[in-house]
Amino acid sequence: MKKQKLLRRVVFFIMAALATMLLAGCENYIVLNPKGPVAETQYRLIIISIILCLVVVIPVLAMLVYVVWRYRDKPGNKAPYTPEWVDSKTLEIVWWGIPIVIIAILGFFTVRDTFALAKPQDPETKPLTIQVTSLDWKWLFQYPEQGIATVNYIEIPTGVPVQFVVTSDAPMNSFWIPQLGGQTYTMPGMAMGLSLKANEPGEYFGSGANFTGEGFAHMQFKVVAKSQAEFDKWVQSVKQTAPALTKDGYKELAKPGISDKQFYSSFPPELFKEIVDKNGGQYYKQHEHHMKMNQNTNHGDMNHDANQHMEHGANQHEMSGMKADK
Amino acid sequence: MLENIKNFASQFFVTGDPLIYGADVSIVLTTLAIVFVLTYFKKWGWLWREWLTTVDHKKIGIMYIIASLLMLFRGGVDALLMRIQLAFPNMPFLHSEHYNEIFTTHGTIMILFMAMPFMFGLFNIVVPLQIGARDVAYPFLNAVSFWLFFLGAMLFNISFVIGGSADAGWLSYPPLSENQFSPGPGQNFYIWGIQISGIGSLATGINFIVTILKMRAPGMKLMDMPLFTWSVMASCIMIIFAFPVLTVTLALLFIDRFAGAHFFTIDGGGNPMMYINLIWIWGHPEVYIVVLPAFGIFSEIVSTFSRKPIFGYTSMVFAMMIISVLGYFTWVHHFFTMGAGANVNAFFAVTTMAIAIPTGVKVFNWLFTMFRGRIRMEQPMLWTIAFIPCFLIGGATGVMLAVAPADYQYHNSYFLIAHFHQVLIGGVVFAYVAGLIYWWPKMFGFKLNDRLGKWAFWFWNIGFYVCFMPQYALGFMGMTRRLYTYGNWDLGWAPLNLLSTIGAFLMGIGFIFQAWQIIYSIKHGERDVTGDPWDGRTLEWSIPSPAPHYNFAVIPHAAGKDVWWRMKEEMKQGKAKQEKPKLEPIHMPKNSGIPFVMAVFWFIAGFGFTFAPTDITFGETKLTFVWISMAVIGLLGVGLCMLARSFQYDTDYYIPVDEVKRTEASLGRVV
Amino acid sequence: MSQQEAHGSTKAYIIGFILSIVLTIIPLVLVLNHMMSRTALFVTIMVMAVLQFAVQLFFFMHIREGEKPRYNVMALVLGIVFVVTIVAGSIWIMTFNSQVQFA
Amino acid sequence: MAQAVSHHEHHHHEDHESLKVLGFWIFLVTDCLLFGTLFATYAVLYTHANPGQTGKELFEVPVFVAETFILLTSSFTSGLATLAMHKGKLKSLIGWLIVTALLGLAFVGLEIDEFIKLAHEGATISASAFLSAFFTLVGTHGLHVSIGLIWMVAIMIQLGRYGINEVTKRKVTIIGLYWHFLDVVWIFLFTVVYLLGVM
Ligand code: HEA
Ligand code: HEA
Ligand SMILES: [Cu+2]
Repeated sequence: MKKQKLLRRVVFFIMAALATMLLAGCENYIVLNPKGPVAETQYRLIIISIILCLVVVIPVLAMLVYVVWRYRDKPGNKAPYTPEWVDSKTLEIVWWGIPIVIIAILGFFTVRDTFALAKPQDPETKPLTIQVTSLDWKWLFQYPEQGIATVNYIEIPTGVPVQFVVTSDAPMNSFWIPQLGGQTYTMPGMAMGLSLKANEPGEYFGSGANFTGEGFAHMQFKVVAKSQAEFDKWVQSVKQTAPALTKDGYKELAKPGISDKQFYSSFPPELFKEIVDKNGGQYYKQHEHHMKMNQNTNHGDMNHDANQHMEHGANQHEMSGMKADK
Repeated sequence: MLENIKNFASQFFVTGDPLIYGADVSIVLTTLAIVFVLTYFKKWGWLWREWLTTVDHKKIGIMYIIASLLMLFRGGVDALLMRIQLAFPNMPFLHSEHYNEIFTTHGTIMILFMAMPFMFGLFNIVVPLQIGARDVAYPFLNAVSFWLFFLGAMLFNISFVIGGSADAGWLSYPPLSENQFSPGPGQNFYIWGIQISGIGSLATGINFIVTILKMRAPGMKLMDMPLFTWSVMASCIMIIFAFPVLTVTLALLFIDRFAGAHFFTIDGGGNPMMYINLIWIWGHPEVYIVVLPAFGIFSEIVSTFSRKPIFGYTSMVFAMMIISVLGYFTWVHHFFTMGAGANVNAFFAVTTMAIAIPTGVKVFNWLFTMFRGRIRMEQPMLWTIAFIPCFLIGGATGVMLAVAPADYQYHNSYFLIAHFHQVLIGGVVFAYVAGLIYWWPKMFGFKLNDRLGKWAFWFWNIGFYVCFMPQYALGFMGMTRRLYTYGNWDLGWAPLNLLSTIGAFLMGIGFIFQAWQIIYSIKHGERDVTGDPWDGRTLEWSIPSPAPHYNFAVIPHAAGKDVWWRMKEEMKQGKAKQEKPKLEPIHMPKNSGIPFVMAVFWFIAGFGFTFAPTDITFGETKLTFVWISMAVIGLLGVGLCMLARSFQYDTDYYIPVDEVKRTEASLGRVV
Repeated sequence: MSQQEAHGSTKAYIIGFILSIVLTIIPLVLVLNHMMSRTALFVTIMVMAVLQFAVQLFFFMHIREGEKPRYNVMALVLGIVFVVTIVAGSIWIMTFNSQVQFA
Repeated sequence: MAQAVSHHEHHHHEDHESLKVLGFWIFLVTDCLLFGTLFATYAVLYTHANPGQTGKELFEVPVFVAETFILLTSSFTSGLATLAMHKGKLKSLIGWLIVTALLGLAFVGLEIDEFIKLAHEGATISASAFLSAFFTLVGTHGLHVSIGLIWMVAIMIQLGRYGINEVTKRKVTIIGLYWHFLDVVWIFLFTVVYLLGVM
């Protein structure tokens, strides 16, 4: 039929266009172009899962084409027709079995890496800590050890593990730098950790990945990785040239609105802890003792406990010590 | 005074956008036109008697489907608007707020007001016919369900012109959806629209479980049931266990907004993450709720059009039951990145992947049903054959998402968007369309046009791949969802987005073909005089098309699988003993206006509650009191309707034998 | 009469009532007098609650009766499984803390 | 013929009524899920209380103990009502239902009183997450009981009008189930909210 030929041609054309577009500009596929150990682990998992899926998908597709072609209902089709054949123990065992095996393999890798990534990147090296706060609609980054702060811009030394401590002073967002590693939610009242590392110098794209309202699309930021020396120089220059972030300055910054890159030579030292506390941080205490119903009813005590832990968490110089007791 | 009215109107109605004014005008015009037509042709009584008060499952099913097709249109227009914006991100086409409203309504409408009612429509039309019943277990409740859905959906939809729509995403995560960040009625419309229709869904779940367990024709064992009926069972099991959670979750969010409680706020000790946890306890089962019946539909179609019984029936049933229970244990995969710990993530990653096992079994069984069969490429079969590769790939990307650490890179990116559209469109939409075409003759007595249907099919299919394959690539390029513009980095997203938009429009053309197909076929459709146009296998094909309102003049004895097919075989071999069955008066439920009235009261209550937490004023006076009274009146009305029903004892009647005889004769059957 | 038997007897109701009273008083006394360690107490009173649930089911709601197959029992069992999943699952998932942690 | 129809009808009715009981059971299971979700929320949020406003400080032992015994007794009396019904004793059926409803009313009254007192102490639903969860969980149960009361009255009127027949029998059975179910829920409230609260 003519129409079908036309259709087929259209399909072909579209497929070809698709293929060229997909393949053009490979460096744009940032998720598939990892620059840090976390992203690399995740990349490996992605590849493993793709392969394992293809192991099923391709044969099934091939089978589908074959079956549909072979057994189509046209006069004179000599293929066998067995309307009574409705069951086969062996076959069924085979196709309960195949997915089970594949899922077992994939499950193994998944579990292994889930636990692996839950541990910090090389624990021997002292990490650089950056406190991340997602605001409406911008990112605030504080460098507690260096005493500087930035907005929508991060600079890090290469080869050094970076301990991001993330929270939010606005609706929940998600902190994502695809080339360094996957994201984590920034949640009000919580300070969650994300340990990343850049293997080589470069500029990496970062963004918020969880919708927070009107200005969400503008919550992108740049991550620049350079050598330790250059990083130190940058810190110095920020310290010397940039203004200080005051409490009032923070209030101003936290108001809804979008923002450009900004730099601050200092910030109120307790700011991060205050943000976490103000948004309910004091309520989330339970660490070691899990939240079993029988364990805590003494609420007065509990709050005290929580505050203590928050202080502990906020005391950034103890970060590595804290990890040890985790 | 005038000033006050103006002021009120500007708070109450959505203003300031040509799009909205256009919608206002078209809504008013459409309403007027409908009122005029009904009045002119004196159809009000007919509408009331035949439709608004009906408890006939087939009519209710038809109303469900009409409503859901309208919602598909609305959701589709939303989608096209989004795609236009994304193709030209720097064009001031949609502002951020609009875009946010649109994806929120798109997602909500497509899943809750398109997929769910479409599914219920098919349940209603098919299940009683397939199991040889005269109606569902609770016909009255069935009507209640429908009207709750319908008025819930309407409540949600009017937010477009009154008050403003929700804009916090289709699952409205707090704290964004709390008063602090989303004041105004939009979120309340969302809550009440879904809440009201959700109660209806829950009732439908109960209704069909009891129907299937208790109303089967004599002889039909559970393991003889057609697979569609089984899939309805599996889906309803998930409904009754998942929807109460939704009810509670939305209620808690509303209590936060209305009474200043602190469930999910960031102050007062509220825990927004708990909402995320709860909503997914419902949300994940929800996607299986809509896909399980899709599996059922494909099972029916594959077997009919391959002229072979379904391969591995027992496995198919077990696979569905496993999915329906296991589907309840995977919800955390939607928030792996919340950081609940390696134990939690590992556990839920594995349970999620495990779903691939029973699903895979189904795929293989479909393939082997076709294997050594005789495949007729009729419309329903085409959609089925297109479904398999589409769902296969969509499912495989789902398995990729389930790899928890890798999900840290996919989460909330376009990779995810592509995954779920692939399973939702390739799985759910394709299935429902296939089912609609397949059972259309049973509903209306004529077939849908083949040529137009095939055009629609090709446009949908090609459009689908063109639209969503590039989105996987966009995900790998770091494009996150819910962006109305790309921001200031050029990461090469533009060409793929443009391509994707083109694909969306191809699907749109497909939809136009479908609309055309229906209209054309109403005029020129091929009449189905046999009642069995596809050479079917199950009981629904044994009765005339369209089915008489009592369905079966005589309830058949239905032992074994594929009953109708075997009856036909026997007839062919002349073995069937044509002993005339004795007709008896048929017991049927009476129509009732209560479901409709009750749903209207729910609507009133929902509307009142929607505006109660807002501070809309009339001059100096806050209107809160007015809204609350409205809510109270609505709830009282609902209560009174229930009481009124409780006091009704005369709720059913008998169709005399003569009338049955007459009806059967007019449908060309001798009894 | 057999019909009466099928719906329980006055005696059964009274036994059920007494059991439920006893099962209420025991945990109450235990709690008010802090008779055990917290964990033991917690476990004990939960067990009492479950036993009471069983009493209501068997003595009052006649769960054992009714035509077979007992779909209502199956639904109930599945429902309880899911309730436990929701409660235990939520507690487990929400246990994560505000401290820096690696996840 | 007429005879055949009436026989048929009778049969049909019985079927129909047992059908409704099964549906109601399933409804109760969904209600279990509803309460389960509220319990889960309570369990996650109950430590999020303001100092001085914890269960230990707010709950009054005599009040919730009284509530518990009242509800337990009403569950028993509603059982007696069902029993009377199966014996065909209309009067005692209605009598026991009245007793049950009065007990239910007393329960609801106590609970409202409790809530008002709490509110006066500043412990309102908007005071903290713990109190939000508390009021919602306990209040939902109270709402269920209140609805049950109205419904029970409606059934009593119907019993007065039509006596004991297949339909009213089914209705009494169903409200009995409902009432026992609410008792079960209360037992868990009593244990998880109140006992653990004061522990
Ligand atoms: C009908 C709807 C539907 C269906 C059927 C599915 C099916 C599946 N989904 Fe999907 N999903 C959604 C709708 C659906 N999903 C939606 C709407 C969202 C996003 C919501 C939002 O955030 O807004 C989502 C999100 C989503 C996520 C969250 C991602 C994130 O937010 O980061 C995950 C993660 O695990 C996931 C996984 C899966 C899996 C494993 C399946 C499996 O059931 C698939 C199983 C099927 C197959 C695998 C194919 C056939 C099998 C074989 C032939 C056997 C052999 C195969 C292998 C061994 C690979 N889905
Ligand atoms: C069953 C569910 C379902 C279905 C069928 C669809 C169908 C489609 N969806 Fe949707 N989608 C969701 C469920 C669904 N979607 C959900 C749950 C979300 C998440 C929402 C959220 O983030 O909160 C989402 C989000 C979503 C996004 C992401 C938005 C974002 O994050 O920024 C996009 C973008 O491309 C999209 C596109 C489409 C397209 C092109 C279709 C097409 O299939 C539509 C086909 C088109 C038609 C049927 C149109 C018919 C109309 C005409 C032909 C009339 C033409 C007239 C005029 C233009 C005036 N969808
Ligand atoms: Cu899911």
